[in-house]
Amino acid sequence: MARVRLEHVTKRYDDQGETVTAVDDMNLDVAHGEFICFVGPSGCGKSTTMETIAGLTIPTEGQVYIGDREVTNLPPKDRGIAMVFQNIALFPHMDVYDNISFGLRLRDYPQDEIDRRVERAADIVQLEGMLDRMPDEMSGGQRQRVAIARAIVREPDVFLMDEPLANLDAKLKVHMRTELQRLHKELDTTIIYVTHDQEEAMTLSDRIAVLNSGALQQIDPPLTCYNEPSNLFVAGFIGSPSMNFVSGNVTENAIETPNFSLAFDPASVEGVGVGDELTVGIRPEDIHPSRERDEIADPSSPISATVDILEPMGDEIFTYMLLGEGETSMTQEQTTNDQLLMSIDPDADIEEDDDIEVVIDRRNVHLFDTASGEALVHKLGPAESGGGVTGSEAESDD
Amino acid sequence: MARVRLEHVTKRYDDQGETVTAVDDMNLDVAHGEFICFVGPSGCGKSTTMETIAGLTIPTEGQVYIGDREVTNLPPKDRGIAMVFQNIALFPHMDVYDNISFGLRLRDYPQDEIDRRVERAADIVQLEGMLDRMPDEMSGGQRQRVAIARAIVREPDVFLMDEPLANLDAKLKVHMRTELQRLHKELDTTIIYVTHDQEEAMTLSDRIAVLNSGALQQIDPPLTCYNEPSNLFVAGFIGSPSMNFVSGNVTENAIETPNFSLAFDPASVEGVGVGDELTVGIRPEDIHPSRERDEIADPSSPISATVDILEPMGDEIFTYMLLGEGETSMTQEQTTNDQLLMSIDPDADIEEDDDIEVVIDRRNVHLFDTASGEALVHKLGPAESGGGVTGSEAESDD
Amino acid sequence: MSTETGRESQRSGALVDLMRWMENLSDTQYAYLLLTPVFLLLGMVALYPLLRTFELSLYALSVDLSSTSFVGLENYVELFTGEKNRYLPGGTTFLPASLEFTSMLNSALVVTLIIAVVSVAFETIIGLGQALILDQDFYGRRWVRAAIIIPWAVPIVIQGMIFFLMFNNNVGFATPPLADLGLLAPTNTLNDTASATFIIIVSDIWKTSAFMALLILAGLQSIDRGLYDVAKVSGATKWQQFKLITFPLILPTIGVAVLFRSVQVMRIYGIIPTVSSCTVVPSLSCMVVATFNTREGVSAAIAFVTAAIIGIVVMGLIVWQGEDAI
Amino acid sequence: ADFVGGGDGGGGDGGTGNGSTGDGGSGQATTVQWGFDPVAVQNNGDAIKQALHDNGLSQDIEIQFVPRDQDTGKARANYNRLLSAGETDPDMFLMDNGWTNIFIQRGQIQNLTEMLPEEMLSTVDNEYFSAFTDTARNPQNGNLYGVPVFPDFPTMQYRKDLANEAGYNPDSENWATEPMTWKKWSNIAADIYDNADVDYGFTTQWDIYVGTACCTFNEVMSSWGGAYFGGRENLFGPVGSRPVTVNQPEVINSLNMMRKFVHDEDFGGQFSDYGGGFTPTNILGWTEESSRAPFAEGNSIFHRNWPYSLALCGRDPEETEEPALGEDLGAMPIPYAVPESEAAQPGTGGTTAALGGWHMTVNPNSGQKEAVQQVIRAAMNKDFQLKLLSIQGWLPPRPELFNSKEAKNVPVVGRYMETLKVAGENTMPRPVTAVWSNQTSKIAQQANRAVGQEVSSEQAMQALQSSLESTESS
Amino acid sequence: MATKTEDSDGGPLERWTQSAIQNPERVYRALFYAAMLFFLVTTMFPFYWLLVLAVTPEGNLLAGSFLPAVDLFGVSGTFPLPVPKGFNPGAFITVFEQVPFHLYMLNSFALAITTTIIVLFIASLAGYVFGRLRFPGRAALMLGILAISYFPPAAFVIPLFKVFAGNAPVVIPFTDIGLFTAPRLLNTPGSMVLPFSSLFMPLSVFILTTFYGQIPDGLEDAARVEGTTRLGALFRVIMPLSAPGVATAAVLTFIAVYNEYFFSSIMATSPEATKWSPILGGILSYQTQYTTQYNLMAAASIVGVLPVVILVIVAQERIVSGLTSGALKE
Ligand SMILES: Nc1ncnc2c1ncn2[C@@H]1O[C@H](COP(=O)(O)OP(=O)(O)OP(=O)(O)O)[C@@H](O)[C@H]1O
Ligand SMILES: Nc1ncnc2c1ncn2[C@@H]1O[C@H](COP(=O)(O)OP(=O)(O)OP(=O)(O)O)[C@@H](O)[C@H]1O
Ligand SMILES: [Mg+2]
Ligand SMILES: [Mg+2]
Repeated sequence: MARVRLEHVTKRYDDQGETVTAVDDMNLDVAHGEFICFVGPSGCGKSTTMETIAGLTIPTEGQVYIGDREVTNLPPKDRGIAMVFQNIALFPHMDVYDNISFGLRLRDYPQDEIDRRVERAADIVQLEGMLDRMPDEMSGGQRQRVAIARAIVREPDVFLMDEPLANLDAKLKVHMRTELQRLHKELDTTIIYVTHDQEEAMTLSDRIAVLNSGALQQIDPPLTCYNEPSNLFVAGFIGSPSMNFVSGNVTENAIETPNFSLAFDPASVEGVGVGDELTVGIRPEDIHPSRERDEIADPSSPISATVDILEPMGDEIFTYMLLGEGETSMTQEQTTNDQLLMSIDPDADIEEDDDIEVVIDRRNVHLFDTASGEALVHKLGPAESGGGVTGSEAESDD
Repeated sequence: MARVRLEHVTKRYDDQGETVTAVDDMNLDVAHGEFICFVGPSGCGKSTTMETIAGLTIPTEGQVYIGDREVTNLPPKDRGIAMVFQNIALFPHMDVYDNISFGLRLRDYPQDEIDRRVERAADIVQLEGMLDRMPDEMSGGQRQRVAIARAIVREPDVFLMDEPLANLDAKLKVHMRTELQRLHKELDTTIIYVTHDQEEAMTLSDRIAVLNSGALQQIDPPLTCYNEPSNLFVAGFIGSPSMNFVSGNVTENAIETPNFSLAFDPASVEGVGVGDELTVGIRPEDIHPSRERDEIADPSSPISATVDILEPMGDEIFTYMLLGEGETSMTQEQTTNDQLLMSIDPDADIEEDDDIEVVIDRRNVHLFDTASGEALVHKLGPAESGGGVTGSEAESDD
Repeated sequence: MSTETGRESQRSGALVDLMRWMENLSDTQYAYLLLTPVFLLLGMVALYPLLRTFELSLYALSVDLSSTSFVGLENYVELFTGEKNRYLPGGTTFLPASLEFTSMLNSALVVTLIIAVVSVAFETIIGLGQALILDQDFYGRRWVRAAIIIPWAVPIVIQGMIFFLMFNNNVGFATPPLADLGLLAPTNTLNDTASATFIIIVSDIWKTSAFMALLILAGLQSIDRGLYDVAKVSGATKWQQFKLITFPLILPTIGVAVLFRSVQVMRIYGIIPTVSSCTVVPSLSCMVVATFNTREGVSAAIAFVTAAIIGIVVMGLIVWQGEDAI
Repeated sequence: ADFVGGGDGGGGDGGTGNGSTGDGGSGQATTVQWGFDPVAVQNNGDAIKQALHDNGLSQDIEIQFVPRDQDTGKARANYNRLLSAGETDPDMFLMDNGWTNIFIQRGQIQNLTEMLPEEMLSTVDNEYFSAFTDTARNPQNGNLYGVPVFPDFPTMQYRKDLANEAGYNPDSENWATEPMTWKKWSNIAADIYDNADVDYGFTTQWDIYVGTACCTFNEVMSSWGGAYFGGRENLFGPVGSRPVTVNQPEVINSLNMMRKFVHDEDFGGQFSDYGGGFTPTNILGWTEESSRAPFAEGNSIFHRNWPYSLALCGRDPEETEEPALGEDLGAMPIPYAVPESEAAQPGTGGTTAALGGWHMTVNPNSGQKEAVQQVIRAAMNKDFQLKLLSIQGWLPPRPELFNSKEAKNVPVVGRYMETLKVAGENTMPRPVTAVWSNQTSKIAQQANRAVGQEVSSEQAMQALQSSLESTESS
Repeated sequence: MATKTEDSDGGPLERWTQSAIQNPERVYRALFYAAMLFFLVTTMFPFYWLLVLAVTPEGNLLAGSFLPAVDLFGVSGTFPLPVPKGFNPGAFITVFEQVPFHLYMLNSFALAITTTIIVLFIASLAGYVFGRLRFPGRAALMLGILAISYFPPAAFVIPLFKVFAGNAPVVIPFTDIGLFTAPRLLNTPGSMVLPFSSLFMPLSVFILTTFYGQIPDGLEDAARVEGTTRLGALFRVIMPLSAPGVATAAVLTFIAVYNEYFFSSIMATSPEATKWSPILGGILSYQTQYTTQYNLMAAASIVGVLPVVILVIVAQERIVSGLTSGALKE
């Protein structure tokens, strides 16, 4: 019913002669009842795509379908959508009640139905008792909640939400998340959702759509995006802290990086030959101190490193390590070939400047074609012959 | 020099007869060069406090000091502050360059100095090449970056930042975080920062100030807030997912909760007597499957539970468990006495509906006075006599 | 010491002190400080002459015009009792002599109110329509905008000439068709109170709708376009967008426009003698001017009464529009 | 006070800095400022100045004309303001006889009886149109406040060619100097109207404006022996104790006659032997120019207007782009209904020409009355007056000059001097008093309503009677 | 075949209606153009009439109809639109020959610009105060300012004239106590700009109050934190953001002063360009005692209106649409 499809949608802006391509040949098919999250760097075209679906922007090229109808040129009001705007945009001359009930009043709902729904929505966003405030008398988060209530009260076929929880605290966010999921189930609607909060994207969505520079990079269930990113961009973008990237060269039986090597059989992967340059991607939680290697099904050989910085986060500690003679760098921003970031339990007793040995969980090592960025492999086969000290050969599971 | 002090600051709004107390007798002392994060639920008075420091709001009562001066009634421009606003507040009639350089031009900086600084700031926020865009031609995140650039270009004594990174994606956020830390060091400024992102608060701040309903709850270094929350509110607010709270009664040698009991010597804590009602707080990462109990220095006796829901987050899995005959509840929103949330590694092989046994890390069990909410204990002493199956007695470390 | 604070102190001391002193004032003090220029100007150039004129209204001229005497409020009293009607042009009375149609049309007060109500009503509607059109994007908009504003730029004397000649009985072409419709008297049109009032109202609407349009247009252009996005997505039709977003948001501007048009039109004068005459269409301002050269006291009294009547109408408008109109 | 060099410096108080005060002794030129007609200034300003010097004005005295507002009402207001603010400039004014009296009553202008030498005063007394001069006197004591510059009186103008075509012979019947009765005139008008291809038989001014009260209605009423305030002796007062005599048969008859002309009403046979129906209702909205336009185009037979109309319409059509009649233009005195002897109100009856015109008056604050007096003296010179007639078309204020050869040689207007002289000898000034300006609009409105058939003449005059009485009472 | 006939039967109107029902946008568009045309015709027609008057030779003005009789194929009638009787574009030149009309225009320009600047500045301060500050007495003061405009201009003129004449001291009202003698301002721009400023002020104060009041506080806050004073924020942020309102207030004031005559005809003691008589003084000088040169008045007013039209076209460049769009994330 409320399937949403974009076909070759492109949107360009003219900015004083220069053309900005906000959305670039986007193809997307959202099934009825699906919950899709758009993620991507700031300015990558998420909001513009939403606007195209809402009908607020007419795409330069391409078609938009909602349900069975082409709606490319249909006005927003006939599309059966509700939207939460990134800029919130409350009506300054209406109090909270009027803001929330706006869409219902337009449709001449009976007064008691309006009251009932507004009350319920206000309840969901925890704004009871504020219904007669004016927007300029509220805090940033409260305003955002009004904007959410204004959308959910409508119970449309398709929800478009552009960073609806950006201004809420963690606790409220969790609450709202649950409420959104409940709504999604109850109303059986399609939800398209923009967020930059990975946790949100992970917990809420059926599929995540990763955008970059206006182009769709990958659209898959959250764990697939996490575990099997289709290219370097997605791999680096999904997951926080970000994946470690180290460049390496393929030899006969290993991948040699400047500071360590991983056993690898080039023949096992199509299109990879000896001498190729690859990028090796390892998530921080897939690096473990050597003493835990027994718990890992398929550990790499130990790699020695120096602890550079410890960043305790409460439930985990980010450990920045230097390999070889790497320079100190206090950021996790861009790990170079000489740096690795490892995430460990808070009770592990590691201190800054310790020299330690770590192992990598080979089952979660990703290889990318450095040139094209395409993912080649998301898991190294069992190490047949180790470079350096080789760990025990474990069978590959699943 | 740029020490910031609030003394008994109170701010009330009159809202159609009702009085809203946005800030309630706030006392705060931020040392020169300190980086303080304000956290707290939406509407708790964070922005209002910032505005009081900035001079945009004159407090109803109390004084504000910056450096050695009382500035309570001083206009904002004479306070040596720069601010990033929660609502961004770009000047819509100026392009990005003019927005960023606004404060410098007001102060008649030489043109080349302005150019240099603007360029640098634009570089930091990654807005190179957008200097001649107008605000309404930019994405939400881009606007927010302009707002940040506008503040940092000024190099003031005190930075006030109200959710400056709310609209940025994870990657950029990490980048900005690093840059802010660098700036903080370089400029030797005091930074007061509002965020609802715990990771941000944890990584950036020297101390975290937790606010609720306009009142300061705790102000301490991040890990102290995390590990030794001073009351129920802070305990529940800091940490995501939130701490599990279970109500319990003190018996002679244990705390009895509806579904399990923890060995406890009432005499070891002042002010606790047999029969008292307490609230037990346990963080999700301090609950472990029984098979890991060996790795824990001081585990509790095993507790049997049923796995209700698994929420995979990529690098961890949130496991919602039901104790006793607890009803199914698909939320992590408000754990009841019958629910526990445990955070486990993604490779643990637990399925929904499994019956499992878990243990609690006694070193991280918090006890709160249910009535007042005050924290009593952040760590249970070694269990002398177990209720039910008793684990091995470990020595208390530290 | 950051660079900023360093720079601050380089500025000239006195100016900085002044600025600081200003910034530290409370809202109320600051408000009154900023209002000083307004009140200085208004006090000098408006309040002082008004007081003097009021003083004048307390005096009466002797019959032979050679001397004046203090009479207190007599001028005002006699204005309302009808004794001053003899100084008004033609058969004009100040208040209507009776409730008959003809004597209503002889009353300066009634005629003024009729002109005011009809003109302002039509101007508001037309001005709103024009503003809505000008707010659209279309090719050649700037020319249409200029065209719609032109009438406002025409001096009143010329406006009067245009309409006078249109209805003039030598060359005017507009009387016969409108007389056929029963809107105008077919002969002696410009000396017929009803017809002349009609023509004056039409010409006033022609000229001052642009005033309304300009103001309302400015109001329209100050609306955040983002709100329309929200409204569109919420399902608002164009009409609903207008009714629920546009209209309430330009209401303050319309309020100002209506307020000032009402005030202006209640002082209508210049167009009357050019199109017809103050004898035929007696407006309040006409009465002021008609007595201005001979009976200063009466003239001053009428001026103050006119102001009071306008004040009453304005209060009415404000109450009607709600408190925040001010 | 000098405006030329010093800008606005000095101005009123003392003006010692300008060095232009005093009486222009020691070779220093004195400048006399004279508020003057703007068109005359524009067209003939230098010529008029030269004429003054030619007529004995010392070269030490420089004239500076200050053009007044075009609109006589505005000019009056302007002078009123200047004088009551104690302005010293201009030194002298040209004032409309319609409102000079008000300035006299208010004591705002210089009493010339006190200022001018006896010899000049007696010239005015003896040689000028006395009715016209009276409008510059204080009616209470007869003191002179203004010296007439030029009078203005209307004539009945007509198409001589059409009259000839219809079989009349104006020249031999002496229409130019022999006033005829309205009855005769109306029959002639109706007759010519029936025979000619013109739209209008008679065009005059009957709008609601001051001209109807002061002039057109006043003429018709007077020619019927009626008056506003009981005859000529009450023209200038005393306000309050003179009778109001508009609700009288003679006045009502005069209005009914106008209705006959316009609507061909008979009034029970009273006007059955009058011609009628040749006058358009347009006169109800006409003032001088709008009524003259059709006449100048040749679209009307008779036309009542001031001498300027003679000057314009009498131009040779070959020599002007504007419509003109040339030698086809004839003029006659305004017709009458009852002779003076039978007039109900004293001093009325017979042919009557309303009296317009302008006087020169002196600013009492002027610091150079000596020089002003010299200017007046020069301006009273006959040659100067004739010069004004020829360059500006302004009639001389002395009846004797109407017969002069010089006057008759003036192009166009010269042809009609005979008629103008008759008119000038039968003028009826407007009753200018302190309340006159309150009365004009009331008179004009009722006259207009009556002729417009909105009310009967009786009703109109009854209403006028009571409103005039209320303006007369104190 | 059948369908085809039906189609052609329907005719263009029906087809249009059909498509209009399917596509209401087209109806909107049609209505829009219809309304626009209506407004254009009604506002431009009197102006066209003015043009007709201007090019009609003076002598033809008051005689004969402007609606020419037309005789087309035996059907005679009057042409429904007035057309010039004769053609004399020379009027546009004559206006400058007869009086120095350009000087009058310059006077009006100078007066209007000066007044507009003064009014905008002072009214901006007041608009800021009334629009953005809450303080006791606010409503009363606003009403007080508004009350100035209740009075017919005649109520100001006599005392002002006396003051500006500078002949007698300014006295305390209701007494004879003289205070000081004002400098003589008659016949100078000062005597006109001062009363204009105060009489046209109330409108601008109200307009600016409305517009300034609508600028979100957040932007002023941002400016102040960036280092402006409150006044600085007014002139650097609030005023530019209210550009549509400011421009409108400016245009209204400018045009009003440009066409003002009541005060200027009095403060210039005679209607001469050298005494700062404004454009209307020039236009009215085409009236003489008995004649009115309507054609010259028409031509002069067209010439006089043109600069204003140009001004409006230029000014509207400044009236940029929707400036506050995206100002705040609310
Ligand atoms: N002008 C006002 N009138 C009335 N109440 C107000 C006004 N401004 C703020 N408040 C109230 O004051 C309280 C504190 O607001 P504040 O903006 O400081 O919250 P906050 O902590 O910044 O919240 P958030 O995280 O949602 O931005 C809120 O409850 C808000 O509703
Ligand atoms: N009106 C416009 N003119 C020119 N460029 C524009 C305009 N609107 C948007 N853009 C550009 O289009 C690109 C996509 O913008 P969009 O708002 O879709 O980004 P986004 O993905 O929502 O980013 P964010 O997460 O920062 O909100 C951006 O680079 C932006 O600068
Ligand atoms: Mg966006
Ligand atoms: Mg806030």
